[in-house]
Amino acid sequence: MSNFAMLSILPFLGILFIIWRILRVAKSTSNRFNWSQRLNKWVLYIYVGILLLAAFVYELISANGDEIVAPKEYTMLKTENKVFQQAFENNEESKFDPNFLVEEWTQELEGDTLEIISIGSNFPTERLNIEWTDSKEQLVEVKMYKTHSYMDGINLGEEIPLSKIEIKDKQIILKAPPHKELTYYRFSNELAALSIVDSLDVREQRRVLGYTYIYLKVPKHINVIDKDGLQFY
Amino acid sequence: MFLSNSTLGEVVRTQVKFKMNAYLGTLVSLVFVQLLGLVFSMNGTSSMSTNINNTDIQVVVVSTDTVFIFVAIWALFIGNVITTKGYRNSNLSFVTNSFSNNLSNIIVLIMMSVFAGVTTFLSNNILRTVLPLFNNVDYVKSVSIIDDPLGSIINMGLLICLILMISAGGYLWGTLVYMHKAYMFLLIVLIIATPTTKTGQMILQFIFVDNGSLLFLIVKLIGVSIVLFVLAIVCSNRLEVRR
Amino acid sequence: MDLNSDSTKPIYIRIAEWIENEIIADRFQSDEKVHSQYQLADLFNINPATAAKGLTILVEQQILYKRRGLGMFVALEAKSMILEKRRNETLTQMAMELVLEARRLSVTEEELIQLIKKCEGEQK
Amino acid sequence: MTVIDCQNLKKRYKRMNALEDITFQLEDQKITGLIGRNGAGKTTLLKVLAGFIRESSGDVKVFSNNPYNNLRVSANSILVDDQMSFPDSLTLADILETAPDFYKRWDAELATNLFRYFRLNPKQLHARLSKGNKATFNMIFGLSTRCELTMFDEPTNGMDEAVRSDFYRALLKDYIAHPRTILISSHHLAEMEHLLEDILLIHKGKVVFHQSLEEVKEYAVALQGPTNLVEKMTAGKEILHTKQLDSQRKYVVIRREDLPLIEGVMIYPVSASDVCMYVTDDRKGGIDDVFK
Repeated sequence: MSNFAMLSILPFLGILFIIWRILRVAKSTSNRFNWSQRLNKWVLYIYVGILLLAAFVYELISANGDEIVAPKEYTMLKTENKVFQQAFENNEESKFDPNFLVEEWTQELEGDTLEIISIGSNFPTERLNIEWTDSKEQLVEVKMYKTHSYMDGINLGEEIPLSKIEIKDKQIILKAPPHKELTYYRFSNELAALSIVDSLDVREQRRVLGYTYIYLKVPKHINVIDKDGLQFY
Repeated sequence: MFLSNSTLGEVVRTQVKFKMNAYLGTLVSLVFVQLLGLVFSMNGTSSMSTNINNTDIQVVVVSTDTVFIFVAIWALFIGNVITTKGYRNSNLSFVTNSFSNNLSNIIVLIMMSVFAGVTTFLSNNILRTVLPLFNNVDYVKSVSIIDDPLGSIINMGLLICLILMISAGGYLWGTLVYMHKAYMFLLIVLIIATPTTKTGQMILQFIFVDNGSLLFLIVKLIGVSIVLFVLAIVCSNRLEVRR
Repeated sequence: MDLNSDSTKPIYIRIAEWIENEIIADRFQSDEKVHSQYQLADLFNINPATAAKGLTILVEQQILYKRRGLGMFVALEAKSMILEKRRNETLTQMAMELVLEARRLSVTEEELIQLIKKCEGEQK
Repeated sequence: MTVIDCQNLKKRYKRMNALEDITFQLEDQKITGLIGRNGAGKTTLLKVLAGFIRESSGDVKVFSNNPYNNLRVSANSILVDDQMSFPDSLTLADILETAPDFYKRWDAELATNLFRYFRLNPKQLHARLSKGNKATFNMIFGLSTRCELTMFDEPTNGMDEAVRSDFYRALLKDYIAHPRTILISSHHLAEMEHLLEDILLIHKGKVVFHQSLEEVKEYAVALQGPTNLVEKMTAGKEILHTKQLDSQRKYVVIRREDLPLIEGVMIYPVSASDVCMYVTDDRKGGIDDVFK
């Protein structure tokens, strides 16, 4: 702690010294120019005017997302995600929230093997679970779910592209969306430095990360090859 | 013989009016300091990133912190500079005594702190409007004054009190240095000692951390400011005003 | 205005002499108000207290008289009193100096009287 | 009424005593000259009276209050000196505008008229005035405050000849119109002698005398004549100053008293300025002794 404090104080002292010099120089130069009181007053009026105008203009600027202020709402979203994941892991399809359903279809397989392949990403971006059915047919039911993703009030669900699922003969190919970067700016009136512990908590609360879930219903006689280990077991 | 009787209140009021006028330049320097702080905070004060579905998401938070650091140093400087010889002597060309001089200085510092606190708080809005207009980045709707008026006022109050406390520290320091040059080193020792020693950390912890609410912190800051100002008054009452 | 630059005499005496001269020259008539100490101070660029002292001397010699709240006025017999005084004091003093100087220059009494007579004649 | 009352006033700095023992009283509405040599303690005395510095011991009262840190004294007195400074940000015009807030009897008309007469630039900053103009401005400021106790410390330093006589004239005119207690320190007694009513002469932190100007002028006489005659006349008397004019004649200044007229010895009056100089001179022979 002591070393860390020493290290953190040094740049501060540096800044202190630099600003100190700037203020000194500014003072001596302002003495040299006949910087009148009237000019001073105008600078201040204009500055305050700009500040107020900026506060007003900000209200008019359209922005992404709606700030969800209440932590309660985040808690609710988180619980919904959790409930879904638990049901997903336990293969309790009846408990799945229909709101999370993105796509569903049935596919007829030709052989009795099914290969699951994930491409486009080093790290699988989807979660997959298989329910074995007693059906003798060659039909595979595919359901894709997506849970809530919110970060600082933006509904990322709309911004983040979904994985693509292609089924070819004996293969299910999960194609991760192309790599993408999203940068958002958000503003805060608060002093983060003073309440650093608080704000980390607050920001953790404000983050709800969802996943793409793929639920397969596969007849028992079909052999599933899962090289990438996407499945929950 | 006719003697005009000036009460302390009257003298202090006149002096505050005079000093606010005379020190207008320091407020202009505040504007420049804030603008400098704004430039430095363009890249954000802190950021948080995560990855979902192969998409990197970064949220850059632009808070008032950077501007505040600049303003804090300004406050230290102003609290200090007001006690230096030039300012002292020019204050004493008009009716005054040591107490009224201190009192009016303190009131001026309070007024300047209020101005600095409010403008620091509002300065965030300049980035709010300028960044989206000129930068091609997405930004998130954030809490504005209208969304959370009470919180805004508390935050503003917090800024004001912090700035006031720092300027009070600068004022006490300046008064001590005016008494004896050796006190110059005291502050430097203090700056280094406070975060590195156990007691110093405990004091910092007591003031800044462990606060149930921001309001409680504000009360503490005001308390510390009062202590610093009283010390300055006590010290300078023993001081000859002009040498 | 300047007083005569005989700076060995104190200022207040010179002020008194100046007023006396004004009275002799009839610029102040009997029962006429003379300058106040402040007017004199302004006129001669001196401290009013010094001017007042000059006036006081004249009051003591009854050349001026005071009227409470109104100021100083020239006494009825002022002019003749001044002339009398000057004759007694100033002229005697000057004669004394003349005699001393004459002795120093080894001028005899005869010659001195001749000289005075000659001067009288020239003035006429 | 007594404006200033000092009893055994002492002021000690770290190593030296600036004021040893000052006792005097100043009545109101008089112009008093504070005379003394360099280092006599004039400035220190004025600063104590203005309340800028604190006395080390003794008793000092201005308007019956101890001036140090006293608002009443501060509101009714002003010390004009070359250390007067005003905020760098204010122009001369700004300063003149601010002053009436502090000094209730501020005479704005006098200030503006004098300001115009001396052709000062209202937009100029005080810190950047030339020495002479600064002195002029300070003087205008000091006069216009109309403070009951107005003190000037070497007010004419830096002023040119014309401004000096204008200053003394302005001071007198304003004093006549509004009598008040004025204390002027200077080492040029001769140039302001006509203004003064009293003289307070201090030397080495002590009051030498506090008398009216006329008394000072009659304080001493000078004798000049053959050395043996002059020495006989001044034997056993306090000699203030002596000077050997040539091998036969001597010039001696003694306290005034009735002296017999002696053939060959001239008796001269001694000007107030010379009296002050001789009285405060510890070396009776003056500078000539150095070159003996």
